Parts: sequence; structure tokens; C-alpha cells
Amino acid sequence: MNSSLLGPMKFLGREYESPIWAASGCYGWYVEAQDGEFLPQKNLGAVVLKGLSFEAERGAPQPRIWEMGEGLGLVNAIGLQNPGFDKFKTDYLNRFLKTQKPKHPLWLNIYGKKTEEYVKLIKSLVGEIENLDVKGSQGVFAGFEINISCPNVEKGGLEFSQDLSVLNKLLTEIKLVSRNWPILVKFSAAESSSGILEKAKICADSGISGITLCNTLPARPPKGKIGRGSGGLSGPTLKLQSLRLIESVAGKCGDLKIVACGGIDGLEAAGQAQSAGAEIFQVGTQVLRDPWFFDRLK
Amino acid sequence: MNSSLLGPMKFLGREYESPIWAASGCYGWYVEAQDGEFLPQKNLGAVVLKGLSFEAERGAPQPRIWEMGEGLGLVNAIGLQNPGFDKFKTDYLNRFLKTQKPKHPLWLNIYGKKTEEYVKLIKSLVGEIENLDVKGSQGVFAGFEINISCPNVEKGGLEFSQDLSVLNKLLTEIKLVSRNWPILVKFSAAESSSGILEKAKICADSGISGITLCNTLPARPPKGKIGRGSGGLSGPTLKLQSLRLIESVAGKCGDLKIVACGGIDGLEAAGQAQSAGAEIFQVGTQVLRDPWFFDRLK
Amino acid sequence: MADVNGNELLSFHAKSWSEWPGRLVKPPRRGSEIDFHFNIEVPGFRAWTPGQFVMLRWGQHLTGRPFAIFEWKQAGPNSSQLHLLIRNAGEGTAEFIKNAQAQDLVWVRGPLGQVPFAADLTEDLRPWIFLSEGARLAGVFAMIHLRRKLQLQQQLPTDFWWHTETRKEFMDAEIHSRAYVKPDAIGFSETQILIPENLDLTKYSKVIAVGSEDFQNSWAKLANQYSNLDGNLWLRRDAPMACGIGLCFSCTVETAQGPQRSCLEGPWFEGSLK
Amino acid sequence: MADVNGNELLSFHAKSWSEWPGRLVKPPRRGSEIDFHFNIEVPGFRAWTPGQFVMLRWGQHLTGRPFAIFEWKQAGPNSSQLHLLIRNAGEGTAEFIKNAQAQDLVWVRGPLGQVPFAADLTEDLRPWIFLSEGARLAGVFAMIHLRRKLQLQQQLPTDFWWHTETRKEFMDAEIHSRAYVKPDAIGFSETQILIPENLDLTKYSKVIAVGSEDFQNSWAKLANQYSNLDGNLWLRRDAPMACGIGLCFSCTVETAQGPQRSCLEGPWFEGSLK
Ligand SMILES: Cc1cc2nc3c(=O)[nH]c(=O)nc-3n(C[C@H](O)[C@H](O)[C@H](O)COP(=O)(O)OP(=O)(O)OC[C@H]3O[C@@H](n4cnc5c(N)ncnc54)[C@H](O)[C@@H]3O)c2cc1C
Ligand SMILES: Cc1cc2nc3c(=O)[nH]c(=O)nc-3n(C[C@H](O)[C@H](O)[C@H](O)COP(=O)(O)OP(=O)(O)OC[C@H]3O[C@@H](n4cnc5c(N)ncnc54)[C@H](O)[C@@H]3O)c2cc1C
Ligand SMILES: Cc1cc2nc3c(=O)[nH]c(=O)nc-3n(C[C@H](O)[C@H](O)[C@H](O)COP(=O)(O)O)c2cc1C
Ligand SMILES: Cc1cc2nc3c(=O)[nH]c(=O)nc-3n(C[C@H](O)[C@H](O)[C@H](O)COP(=O)(O)O)c2cc1C
Ligand code: FES
Ligand code: FES
Repeated sequence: MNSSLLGPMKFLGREYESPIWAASGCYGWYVEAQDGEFLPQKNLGAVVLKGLSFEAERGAPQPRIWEMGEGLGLVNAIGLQNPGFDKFKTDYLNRFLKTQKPKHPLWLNIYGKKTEEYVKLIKSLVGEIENLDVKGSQGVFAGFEINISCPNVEKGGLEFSQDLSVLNKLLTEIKLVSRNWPILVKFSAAESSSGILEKAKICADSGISGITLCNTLPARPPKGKIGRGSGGLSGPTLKLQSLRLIESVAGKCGDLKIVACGGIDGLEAAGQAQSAGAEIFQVGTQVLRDPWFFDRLK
Repeated sequence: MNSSLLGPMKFLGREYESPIWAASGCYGWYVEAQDGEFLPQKNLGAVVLKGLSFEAERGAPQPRIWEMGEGLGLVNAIGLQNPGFDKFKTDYLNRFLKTQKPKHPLWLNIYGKKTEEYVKLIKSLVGEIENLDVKGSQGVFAGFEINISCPNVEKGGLEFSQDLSVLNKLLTEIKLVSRNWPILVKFSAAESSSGILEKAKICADSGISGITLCNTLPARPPKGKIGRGSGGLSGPTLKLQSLRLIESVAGKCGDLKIVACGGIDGLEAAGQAQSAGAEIFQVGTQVLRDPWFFDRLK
Repeated sequence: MADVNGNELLSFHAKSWSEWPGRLVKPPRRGSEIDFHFNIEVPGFRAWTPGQFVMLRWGQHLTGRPFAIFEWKQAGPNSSQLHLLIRNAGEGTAEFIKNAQAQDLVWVRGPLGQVPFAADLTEDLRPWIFLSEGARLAGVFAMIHLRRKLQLQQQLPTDFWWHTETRKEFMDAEIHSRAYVKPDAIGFSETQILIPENLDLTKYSKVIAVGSEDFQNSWAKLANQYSNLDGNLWLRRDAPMACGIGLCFSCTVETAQGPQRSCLEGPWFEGSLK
Repeated sequence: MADVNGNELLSFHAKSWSEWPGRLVKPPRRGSEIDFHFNIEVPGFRAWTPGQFVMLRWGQHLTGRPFAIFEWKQAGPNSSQLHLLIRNAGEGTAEFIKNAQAQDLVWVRGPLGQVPFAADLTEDLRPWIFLSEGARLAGVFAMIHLRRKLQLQQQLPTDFWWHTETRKEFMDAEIHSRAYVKPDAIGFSETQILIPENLDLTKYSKVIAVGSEDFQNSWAKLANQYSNLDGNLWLRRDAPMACGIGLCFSCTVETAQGPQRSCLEGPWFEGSLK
């Protein structure tokens, strides 16, 4: 089963060289790899770019990472640092579309502090991209991944994912402006097994293409280890959360696709996520550990 | 700070030899220790007995435990196996109250599938105990810890902790029958940081004495590793969940006490939980690893 | 009870256990393709009963793993040598077998478990038969060894049926294991559980079996047809264990007496499998 | 650029890095009470610049840790010797220093980071001053070493100010580290950052500093009073790193140019600390 997992495949109407992708936040803005030593990589199906918001975000204070024990997990609070739409357009988007086409399909990871920020950003991006890029399977961009584990300033900081009606409204509005681009919704590892099923159904009903299971698990390391106080746990332990969430929804939401993410560190782990019901396997922490991870797979 | 943590202390009106306790499910029914090799133990403040329900429960199919990696964490699905009230009374309660008094204060950990089951069980236990035991600081039993991370059959399996009005009702009814016995409410590691604060306030408003943060984190190991499919993750990684939850409520709920639980494996970890705002430190997985844990502390 | 060297070895009512930091005396020695012989120096000793086990914890693991005591000899007032036979059965044992070095630290908790028929081991003069499969030989070896040794002085007739997957596995095994197996009492099969044809169980007063669920089921089915074996069929019921001392209820198995902890009430249970 | 033995050592426009499984040549050798010298055999080599660093990953760790390249010499077509000076700074380094054995596997990713003033290192004939604190000496040592060596042939005046907590720490250090420190250019203090009195910074064309935030702040404050140092004050801005190659934004520091990744845009930044 494992070896059949590698190799070209189709997902949401597009060909990918492999179902194994780089997860958001762990492959920078892709240009680091373009400029650096480690492209092309075999077996890298696509790259999800770092989280982008409409306004620039300076991110969290240092220290931003803390490794728990030896290999237990990594806690990060990067604080979603990003250049915002305008600078993203000049620094990256134009480069990708005009001068230096990426070797891999890119997904855009999106977040906001209010529903209208998500909407404005997606609308702006779709506009820019459709202006300059071929649409469809040869295009630079493949779709949007929506990070909904963000504090909603209109709801006193409660995450978008935690209020069903807020979630419903957000997804409906995103669908309205996203002109049939594939949309993945990315959920937190902290979703309960019953909660995720309910929310996955909302996704399916809103015409969302798939869900990414999962983002990091909220965690608070001992005092002083993380500048912001608390952060998100990634790495080995997250595998059990990802598998739990995948199994909770697999086969119960029509043709809603499932993208696994969390603790994947090789083909064995990807195979387990596949048996549970996932089609795509995103790799985060393991790429930081071993940037040639994809190339080394076999 | 660490060494000052050990030693006699007062909690909810009772003296304890130490603030370090054995967590529910990891010290059996106490008689195993009474019959076995490892009592008395120094530094053991109290023992929370295994989860008890009104009706007997056979528990989950084998395998019931799986260790993730080397030291990452332990997943268990014991399925809350217990003898039920009647047999608990003959096998354990009478023994403790009549023939073989425990060397340590015992807490009773309670769960049910319906609100009325919790209520019936607590009422029956309070009746039995007040009949036979001295009340107050010399009694065998010190209080009740309410496990609310259980599927509620009246709500289609949603956990008691997940619906605020169900929780409110449960706690109110428990208070009505518990005749001023100290009550701790034990929450899942999966509670969100905002959610736990809301729920802790409900506890405080209902006259609950304290909350235990936290129970295991729902997790699904690879297929076949756990008979029931999914289970609860305990051990090292849980420390970050426990700290996160403690910090989310500390100082914000009047005099609601905080009991730390999750990944505590020594005085350093207990000290971190103390700085975060906890007064009592329960130890689970580490006791299975090293039954003489308490005795070895220094 | 003393062994050939006069060491006081066995107490049949051993109820006490302890835990020590042991050291591997040497790297594991290969028994068969997949079974390895571990020799551990333990800074202490407790009287034990054949059929009991220890929990062994090594490396970063959170919990120990249960292994039958193959042999445990006192070597001095505060030292003993513990022998185990460990099969490469999963990630933990595989890694242990591969990397274990002389002087490595291993935590030993034991002896654990009840052997309700232990007193009869040296007192019941009627024939017994022991059945085991693969590395689970370790679970009955100490008992067979004892009865064989005493047979030199008394009448303690003892048969042993050993099921291995391949003839090679059998030939690779320790010489003293093979010595106890009669030529007709060894089964090889990778695909099915072999029960010797025409085996007459009426002559045995006890059947002691340890093996996979399949193996034990096959024998239990057979044994249940013999009324002389009522109350005399003993099975070791294995389950993954975390504590080994009754605290966690990880190891509950269904028995004729209802759910029981294999580590505390067991691991030996009378009667048919549930 | 060649070293004394004629090895081609330095390329000042090194942009390429790689990753290799290295092996410790010997257990770490104690430099001072808390600093240890690591010698790693790397199955490959890349041209590097003094001031660059490597990410080193050992044991079960998920991520590497950054360490300045103290020295890196090619030994053959596919082998080189990498020297690092590592301080016991936290759990990871403490454990590494304690348990590291000859032949242990360590992953080496490097050389990493930009050294914008690297070309001037051998071309700027005006006096420079290097400042460092404790083990961070490693971060400037390769540069000092280079300028000192070339000073034998040319005019490359180089002063070095080293702050250690105790005189013992200083005396314990490698002899060649001490050799570069003038008697009046060493500060000892456990409690405060020492800046030599009457130090005249007008004579320097560059100040290169690496130390704690406090240490760097003290020097930046001083340097900012000298107009000759505008654009010529370089600080290494340390932050915990996970990837070392710009992927994760763990290492962002505030600079005059806004938030920048220490590993990719840095670690050397011009100007005052933010
Ligand atoms: C009383 C008793 C005595 C034993 N004596 C021996 C012995 O002498 N020699 C020997 O080689 N083995 C013996 N075993 C089996 C041995 O304990 C397991 O093979 C070992 O624990 C597997 O560890 P692992 O880390 O390799 O497995 P893991 O990789 O952790 O687990 C592999 C899988 O096997 C399951 N598992 C683990 N232990 C058991 C078990 N006991 N029963 C069923 N499934 C299990 C786990 O749930 C896991 O999913 C005994 C078991 C028991 C209960
Ligand atoms: C470019 C660069 C070059 C370096 N060169 C050297 C060198 O040559 N010799 C040397 O001994 N050390 C050097 N360091 C520092 C070294 O990387 C840290 O001491 C080391 O990573 C600590 O690892 P640990 O596992 O012991 O710490 P941990 O126990 O993991 O962490 C201890 C604490 O220190 C924090 N921490 C980790 N790294 C840093 C850091 N770089 N800055 C601030 N806080 C940190 C962590 O967040 C953590 O909370 C350098 C750092 C950088 C950024
Ligand atoms: C340093 C770091 C930065 C991350 N940034 C983002 C982000 O910007 N957006 C997002 O949706 N997820 C982000 N994540 C989460 C990962 O994409 C992934 O969901 C998570 O790390 C679990 O996968 P892993 O265990 O393979 O790392 C980040 C993770 C890490 C470690
Ligand atoms: C084997 C096992 C059984 C448990 N049984 C119970 C239980 O019956 N009731 C309960 O509230 N918590 C139970 N728990 C949870 C523990 O009490 C504790 O909350 C959790 O394990 C986290 O602490 P730790 O990391 O120290 O183990 C159990 C945990 C384990 C490992
Ligand atoms: S292993 Fe813990 S009760 Fe048996
Ligand atoms: S360490 Fe990852 S970006 Fe700098």
C-alpha cells in the first residue's frame, strides 16, 4: 500500500506529481526553496504557502518556537507573520506569474480577523491571478486553503471554527467570491470528534471542496519558553489527532475530500492516514527537520 | 520553589500530607496498593479512585493501551470498566469504612451516561458514607471528582462538557444531593482556552469547589492498536494542554480551586503547574511507569 | 526447593515483588530467527514461582513490557541473574533486540502474577502435558524444567508439545528446550495450529497451555471434551500491560469468572477461553 | 583564499549549503567550565565565510540548533572537519555535551547565513574591533583569526574585546583564543556588561559584536555616538531557529529594515538593536 501511495495522482480536477505536499508555514513563500539548494525535489506534489492576510502582520515576539523534550513535539507561535496582500503581490505573486514560474502547484493559505477580511483577500487574489495566470491545470495556483483557527475579533476572540453560524456565513461568503477555485478548509487539532463531523457537513453543504485535518493543537509550554505565552503543538503526537478527525468524517460527507496533516513523517504515517480516508498528505514539522524529506521518500 | 511544594498543606478544609495525588484510573481501587508492595508511600497526598458509575461496566475490548513511539505518550481505552455501585459497596467501600482503613484520603471519581445516573450515584454514595464514616478531616473519603468527558446518551453521545446548559443542569443537580461534600469537576484536554473559562465560571457559579485540568486528549492511533478504535492520550505531551487550560482560568473564577493533571512526572512539572495557578498535582501515567514515584520524590 | 547447585530457588507462595535497575550482562544472544535470550543482572532478588512474569522497561518507554521468567537465580545477597526469552514481536521489542548492549539499564519489576496450580507442580504425581507456541515456550519452560528435574528422583511424568512455525525455528532453539520435546511432540506449521492426531488426553491430570488465541482455542476445544480435565486446563491469557500490578485495568480479559486483570488475578486462568 | 597549509578555504560569496550525516571525531573536549569543543567529520564540504553558522541536529530532536562555524577544513574530496564551540545553554546542549561519544551521528546543515561585510574582512585596511561575550566568541573567532593571519603579511589592524563572567572562564579557554586578546581588552563581570573606560571608537572603521541582548545593547548605545561608525556597526542577532533556511519564520528579529529572518537575511544586521 505504501509504495502505491507515491506517484502521480489526480485531486480536484488537477494532476499532482504526488499526493505528498508541504504544509502551510513550513515551506515559507516557496522562493526560499527556489533560491536555495533543494529544488527540484522528487515526490513533492504541491506547496501550501505560509498563511496570508489582507493586512501585513508583524507576528509574535521571540521566542517563537520551543521543542518539547527530545522529539516529543514542536510548539510554535509565529503569529502568522506575513507581508499582507500588497507586498505579497509585488514580492511573490508577480514573480511567480511573470518571471519565475514555480515547479510545483501552489496553494494559498488564507486567514483573517473578520469575515470581511477573508472575503476581501480572496477576492483580490482571485482578481490578480485570473488577470495574469492560466486557469486550470497548468496554472501556478491550484486553490485556497482557509485557516479558520483564528481569533475572530468580532466575537471577542472566539475562533471562527467555534461558532457554527459564523463558520457557515464565512464559507458561504467565500464561495461567493472564489469563482469556483478549489477551497480547502483547515481545522484545528482541538476539534472534538462530534464537532468535526458537524462542521465538515457544513463545509460539504457550502460547496467546499475538501478539509485539511488538521492544524496544530493549542498548547502552553512552561513559562518563558514562548514569547506569546502559548502556541500550537505540531509533530509526532499530532498524528493521533489527525487520524481521529479523519476517521470521524470519512465516508460521511459525500464527496468532501480529506487532506491529512499532522505528524506525517514518512510513508508509513501517510499510509495510515490513507487507510483512515485521506487522499492528500501534508508534511510540516518533518520538513523543517529534513528539508529533503520529499526527495528521500521511497 | 520546588522543594517548598512538597510537604503538608491544606486544601478545601482538609489537611493533606502532600499536594501530589494519584490520578483517577492510575491507582486502581487503592486495595491493589494496600495488598501490594508499595504502601505506605511518602509524599502521596491522596488517591483518586478509578471512575465509578451506578451500573457495572465491562469496559472496552482488547487491546486497551498503546504506547506511541518511545515515550511520546500512552493511549488508553479502558472503557471505564468498573463494578458499579452495589459491588463497589461490598468489595471496597465496606472494606475501607469497616475493616481496613486507607492510609490516604480517597476521592471518588464519578461518571454517568445520563444526568440522573450521576445524581443517583452521588446520592447513594453520600448516604452510605455518612452512615458509616466520620465526616470531615478524619474521614476515609475526601470528596467527589466528576468526570464530565463522557458521552451523554440523551444528547446523541455529545459529551456532558460540550453543552453549556447540560453542564449547568448537571452541576446544579449534583450540588443538590452532595450535601456540601467537596466537588471537583474534571475537564478534557480538548477544551478550548475560551471554552474552559466559560465552563469554569459555570462551575464557580454552581458552587463547585474546584476543577481538575485535565483528563486525557481524545486520540486515534493507527488501525488495530486500540480495540475500541480511539482512546485518550496521556503522558508527557499532555503537560502543555494542562498548562494551557490552567492559565486560561487562573485568577478569573473567584476562589475556584485548580487541580493540575496531565504529564506531571516530577517536581519540576508540578512547579510549572503551580506557577500557572494550580494547588494540587495529580499524577497518572508516571505512576504506571514508576509505582514508587511518590516515594522517590525529593 | 533447591536447584542442582543447592540454591534456594522457589517459593510457591511468592506474593511480593519489587523493582530494580537491572543491567544487561551481555548483548542478547540469538535463540532462533526471532527469539533472543536476555541475561540481566538484578541488584536484588525475590522468591518466584515458575509461570510468573516480570515487567521490563528500557529506553525512553513510558511503560514496561511483560515477559515470562525463564530462570531467575540468586547470585549473592543483593544480586541475581534473570533470564528471559524475548521475541521480536513489535516495534519496542525489535528495537530493543537490535540495540541492546552489555551494561544497558533495564528496569525489572517482579515477580508478578499468580500461578494457582504451582503447589501441584511438585506434588501431583500424575502425568501433565505442557503446550506452547513459539517464544511463548518461555512461559512454561521453567515449569517443565522443574518437573523434569524432579522426575530424576520422583514420579512426575511430564509431556511437552511445542508448536513452531518452521522446523528451522525448532532446530535453532536452545538445546535444552529441544531436549524436552519428544520426537512426536513437535508441530510445524505456518498456516494452522497442529494438534497431534490420536492424542489421548485422558491420561493427563493437567493441561498447561500458552500460545496465541488461536492456539489456545484449539486446545481448549479439545480439552473441553475430556471430563478428566474439568478444572485442570490452565491457560495463560496474554494482554498488553501498562503497570503489571493491577492499577490500570489495561490487561482485562474475559474469563469464566467475568472480566479479570491478567496481571493481577492471572495470567493463568482455568477453563475455556471466552 | 588559502589557509597556512594552502587549503582553499573561503569563498566570500558562498550561497550554497547542503546537509550531511556527520560523525563526532572524539568526545567533546572541555574548553572552559561550560564551553566544549566539538570536532565533526563531515562527508562533504562547502565553501564558507567566517561569520556563517551551521544547524546541527542530534539524537531524537525534531529540529537542529544553530552554531557558529569556528573552523571548517576540507580534508579530502568528500570529507572535511568541522569545529564548533558549544556552550551548555539549555537542556538540549547540556544533554549533548554530557553524552556525546566518538562516532555519534550528527546532522550538519550549512554553511548558513549572510555576512554582508565579508569582502571587507580582507580588504579594509583600517582598524576593526571585534566584541564578544562568553562562548559567542565562536561567532567572531574565524574572522579574527583570518585578519590576524593576514596581518602577518599586510596591514589589517584588529582588536578584540572579550567579555567573560570570570577570570577562570578566560584562563580555561583555548590558548589561541586568549592569544588574540590584549591584556587590557578583557572584561570580567558576572553582574554587568563592562565597556572599557576611555575606549576611543573613532579609530575603528568597523565594530563587529556578538553577545547577549544586554551586551549588544551596551555596545550599540556607545557605537551610535560615533559618526564614523554609521553603517559600520554589525551585530549578530540570535534567535531560536527550527529550519535555519528561511522556511519557518521562527527566527524573525526586529531590525532597522523591519522584521527579518535571522537565519536567511541575517544573522548579521547593521545598526542599532530594535
Ligand atoms: C504474561 C505475559 C508473558 C509474556 N511472556 C513473553 C515472553 O516470555 N517472551 C516474549 O517474547 N513475549 C512475551 N510476552 C509478550 C510480550 O509482552 C509482547 O510481545 C511485547 O510486549 C511486545 O512489545 P513491543 O514493544 O514489541 O510491541 P509493541 O510494538 O508495543 O506492540 C505491538 C503490538 O502488540 C500488542 N501487544 C503488546 N503486548 C501484547 C500482549 N502481551 N498480548 C497481545 N498483544 C500485545 C500491542 O498492543 C501492540 O499493538 C508475554 C506477554 C504476557 C502478557
Ligand atoms: C546564528 C547563531 C549562532 C550561534 N552560535 C553558537 C555557538 O557557536 N556556540 C554556542 O554555544 N551557541 C551558539 N548559539 C546559541 C545556541 O544555538 C543555543 O545555545 C542552543 O540552540 C540552545 O540549545 P538547547 O537545546 O540547549 O536549548 P533548549 O533547552 O532547547 O533551549 C533553551 C532555551 O533557549 C532558547 N534558545 C535556543 N536557542 C536560542 C538562541 N539562539 N537565542 C536565544 N534563545 C535561544 C530556547 O527558546 C529555549 O527556551 C548560536 C545561536 C545562533 C542563532
Ligand atoms: C513553524 C510553523 C508555522 C506554521 N504556520 C502555519 C500557517 O501559517 N498556516 C496554517 O494553516 N498552518 C500553519 N502551521 C501548521 C502546519 O501547516 C500543520 O498544520 C501542523 O504543523 C501539523 O503538521 P505537522 O505535524 O506535520 O507539522 C504551521 C506550523 C509550523 C510548525
Ligand atoms: C489507564 C488510565 C485510566 C484512566 N482512567 C480514568 C478514569 O477512570 N477517570 C478519569 O477521570 N480519568 C482517568 N484517566 C485519566 C487520568 O486520570 C489523567 O487525567 C490523565 O491520564 C492525564 O494525566 P497523566 O498525563 O499524568 O497520565 C485514566 C488514565 C489512564 C492512563
Ligand atoms: S497491566 Fe495494569 S492492571 Fe494489569
Ligand atoms: S529558522 Fe526557520 S526561518 Fe529562520
